[in-house]
Amino acid sequence: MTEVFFYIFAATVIGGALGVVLLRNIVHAALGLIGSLLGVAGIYILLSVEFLALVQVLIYGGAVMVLILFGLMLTRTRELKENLDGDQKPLAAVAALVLLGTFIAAFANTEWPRDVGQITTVPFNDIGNALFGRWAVPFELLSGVLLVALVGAIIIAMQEEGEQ
Amino acid sequence: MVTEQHDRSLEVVDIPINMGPQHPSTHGVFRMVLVLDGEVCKDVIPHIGYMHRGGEKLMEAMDFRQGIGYCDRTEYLAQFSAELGYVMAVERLMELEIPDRAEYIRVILTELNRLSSHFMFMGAFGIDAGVFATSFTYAFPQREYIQELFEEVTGDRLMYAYFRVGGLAWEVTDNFVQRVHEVLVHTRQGLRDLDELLTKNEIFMVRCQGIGAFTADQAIAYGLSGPMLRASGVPWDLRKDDPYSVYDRFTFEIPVGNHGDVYDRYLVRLEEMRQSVNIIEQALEQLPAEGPIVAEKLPRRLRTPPGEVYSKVEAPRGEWGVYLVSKGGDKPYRLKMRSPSFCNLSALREMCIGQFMADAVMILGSMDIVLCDVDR
Amino acid sequence: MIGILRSLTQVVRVIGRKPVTIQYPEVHREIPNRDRAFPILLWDAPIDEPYCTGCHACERACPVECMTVVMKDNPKHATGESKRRKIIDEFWIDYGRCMRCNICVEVCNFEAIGMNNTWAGHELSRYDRKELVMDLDMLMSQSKAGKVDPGLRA
Amino acid sequence: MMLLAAPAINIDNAFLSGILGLIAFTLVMTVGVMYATWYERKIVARMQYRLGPTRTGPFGLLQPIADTFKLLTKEDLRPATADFIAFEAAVFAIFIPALMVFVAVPFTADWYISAIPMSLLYILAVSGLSFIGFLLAGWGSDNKYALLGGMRAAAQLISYEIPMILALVAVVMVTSTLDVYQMILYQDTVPLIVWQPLAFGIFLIASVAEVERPPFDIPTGESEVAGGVFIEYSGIRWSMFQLSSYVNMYAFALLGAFVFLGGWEWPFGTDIGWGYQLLLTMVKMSFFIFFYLLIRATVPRLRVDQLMSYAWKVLIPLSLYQIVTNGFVIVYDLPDVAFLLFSGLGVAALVYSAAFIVKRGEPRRPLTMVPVRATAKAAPPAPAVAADVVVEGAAT
Repeated sequence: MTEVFFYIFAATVIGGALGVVLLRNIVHAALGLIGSLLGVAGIYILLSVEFLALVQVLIYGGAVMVLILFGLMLTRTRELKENLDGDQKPLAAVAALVLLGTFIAAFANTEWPRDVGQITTVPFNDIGNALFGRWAVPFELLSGVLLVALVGAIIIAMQEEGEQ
Repeated sequence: MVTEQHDRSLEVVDIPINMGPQHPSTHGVFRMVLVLDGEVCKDVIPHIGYMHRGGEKLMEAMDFRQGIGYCDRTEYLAQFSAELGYVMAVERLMELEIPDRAEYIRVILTELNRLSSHFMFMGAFGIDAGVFATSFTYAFPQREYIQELFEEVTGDRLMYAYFRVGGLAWEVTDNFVQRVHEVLVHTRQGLRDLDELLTKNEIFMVRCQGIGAFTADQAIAYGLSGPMLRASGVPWDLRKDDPYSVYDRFTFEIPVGNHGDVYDRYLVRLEEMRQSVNIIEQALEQLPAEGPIVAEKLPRRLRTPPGEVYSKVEAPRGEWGVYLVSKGGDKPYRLKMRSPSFCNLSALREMCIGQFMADAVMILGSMDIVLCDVDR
Repeated sequence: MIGILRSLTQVVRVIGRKPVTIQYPEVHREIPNRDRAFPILLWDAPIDEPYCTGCHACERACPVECMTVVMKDNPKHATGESKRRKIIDEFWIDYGRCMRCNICVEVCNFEAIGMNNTWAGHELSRYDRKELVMDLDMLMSQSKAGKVDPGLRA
Repeated sequence: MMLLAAPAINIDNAFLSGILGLIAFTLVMTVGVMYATWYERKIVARMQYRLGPTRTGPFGLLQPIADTFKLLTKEDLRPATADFIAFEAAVFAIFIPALMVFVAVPFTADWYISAIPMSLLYILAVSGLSFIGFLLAGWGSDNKYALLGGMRAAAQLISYEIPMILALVAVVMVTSTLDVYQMILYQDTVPLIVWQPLAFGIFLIASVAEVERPPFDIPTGESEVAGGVFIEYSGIRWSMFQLSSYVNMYAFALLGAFVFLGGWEWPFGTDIGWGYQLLLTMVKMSFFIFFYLLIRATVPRLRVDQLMSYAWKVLIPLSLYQIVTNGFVIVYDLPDVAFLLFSGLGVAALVYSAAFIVKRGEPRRPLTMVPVRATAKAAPPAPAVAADVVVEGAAT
């Protein structure tokens, strides 16, 4: 039964990802992205990391997607008729191939845990303790960076308003 | 494969939104095009004329009695004021002397009409502000009592055709004074209800205050009148400054706003209703118990001498004026109505620019327009 | 917050009050005697004929020209039963046009037309506006049956 | 694994019981929502001097069924220029998350669809997904009112999710669990509304905004955007929107009843039967529902910028204050009363904030009254008429 769900989620992830790349309508592509992200959340659940799954839904499915959709819908995407491919297509293909090769190499060289059937669950409390205990300094640094970004965004937005 | 070069800079587009003629908050078949930058109005283009029936021209083809019915239909929320303005114009041309009793009944009914019209405003304005019809249902039952009184007296709920040249169409009912007192009990309750519901409500205040503010100079420049003008701080009321009928026999107060915004217009109307109750009570005390209700020596067929006259009354929405030119005979040669709704509406664009879309709705609501009156 | 609480108490207080709803089709509000719905013709019961002589006064006075009047010689005048020399032959009122201004009643010299002050005068919805053009029988039927007592005359 | 109908039937298969529970639940919820509309119409009518539905059946009890049939048989319109996928998907994108929330809700001590260890997080995560539907509906309808409404809805949902989550985080700090079930058990003696009144207040306000009911109904504001995102929807699709909005209302009312009012635990404990527990849950839930109805009938709609500034300038700082003070109390191991003390101070600030948002610019001056004196002589007075008329039905 679990396998069936795994394949369903996997198909959702891959199908959504393909949709992002292939669909012409940019909002439909964003919808594909949502499907893909939610599929990932489903796979997390199958791996018994509910916390990660829920956070995935909350952050990616919720907050990040809203920004993307907002941006896409408020710009006049439907009138965007021109071809999005440039004349750098061959270069892009080369880059993509290199990336793919790197991924495959990394995949092959990683030492995976032997027993796939056994899932080691990480208690939610441990994550919290690690985040605020051992990794407290990087965590705070990161939030400082985010705060700076936030303030910067506000300043830019205020400037634009003032110019008008 | 090279695509055409296009401008990479972000192009900001304003959204024109068509509001009306079937939008729930345009108070009839009014249409405006809002040019929105996000939620803020950059421009407002009002479109009127959906209700235009050529009322003025129609009335030129009718004798003076027939025209009264069209006054009702033009200002269908303040019918008695409209009738009074028209009837007074003809009376001035004919130099008629109106009996006291008729004048008092006219004042009582006109002030009751002001109450019913302002009740309508209170209800609709609450809906514009987003109260789920509660203000409406507080105002309307009380308005209904007034309507019932009108129906008992005139025979019709809306199109009274009761004020006639020279007086009134017929005598009031026997228990008229008592009935008015009964109605006033309900009116006071309605005023209390609405006052409690809206006036001090913080959300209502924050929605109204500072919105669509006009200074006294602006208001005069735009030719505003009535509560709109008084809210801007100009103590101009025709009942005080150019007393007609028997208004110079009453003591009352005229509320004048100090900020000129939507909230002041609401407060002015609320206070005006209290003053109307006050005037009605005084009029009921002074009302002669008996006496004629129609001027003496009134010919059966009304004919005016040639001449022109402008008569104006303080209608609930402002100055309702009738300009009448007669070349003799039983029909007006030219008739022009100065309708308060139309003149007040002209300030809409100026008030709305720079405000939020939701505020534009509130501003339009605070004008309390009657579309039939605007288009005629 | 105090203002909002005042609003809330006001609303809660109203729950205890009596609703004003009238359950219309079952309960008819009492309409005053002066109520004017639409003009109808009155029936002179003792002589068993309409009061209307077809003099065209109302037709001329009507602001919206909703009336059409045709008169004829009164057959009962010849037999001496009636004093009316002329009598109404055909009478149409387009209720869809009538603006209920009461002028026709005021100009009538014979008190032959009156405003309907019963609920029947208000409940006139039709599927076709042509059906709103009332002919003599329809205008007369209520008065003939003695159901109308027009209250207001001027 | 518990089943929705656990007291009655026992099914071992987790998937089967889950699916059965969901199906049963959807049906129950649909009927429940139908009668929520009836209840709402009746109550709001009485607040407005009206009677509400009376025609269909006794007290208009069949009105929801009549409405349902009307909506189901209505012509289902889609604008020709609407985006097919977005327009159709939007309905489900709102409907499914609304119902999915109930998977983790423990109606009684042993009556729930699935025991999720982090059920609070699950409820918040899933209910937060509905904005996608609003955005899609707004954009896909190809209508400017809908677009405006969709943007307002998304912005509002995102903004009010933050104070809501922060307020619940404060509660989580007190109970030190993310499981709604455990939180209910925590309140066996004192409900959390006593220790955390500020968090409760913030939750109450934010939940009104999350279910988009007045005064926070600006995405669908009838007098402004004339229905907002729902403007192009009709028939079954429109009724699905309405259904999910009411289901959301139920969800937040239940969440509030569980997290702040002690759910089925307080004050009788878990020993009473599941029937009483269910009743207790319903009673507590209906407090919230009544509150929603009451303010719907009373309060005007906020403007969109005021809505945003209320969330960001008032609710979020206050919820952060609640978290910080809770941290103090927990770290320094102060007695529980300290929770109440700090939180109560916050509530005072919250009450004051309503007056705070009003303040703009110069202070208000009251109306100036210009007196008018009678100049002419009055007519001879009329004979005295009883002025103190008592009218039936006019309250004092």
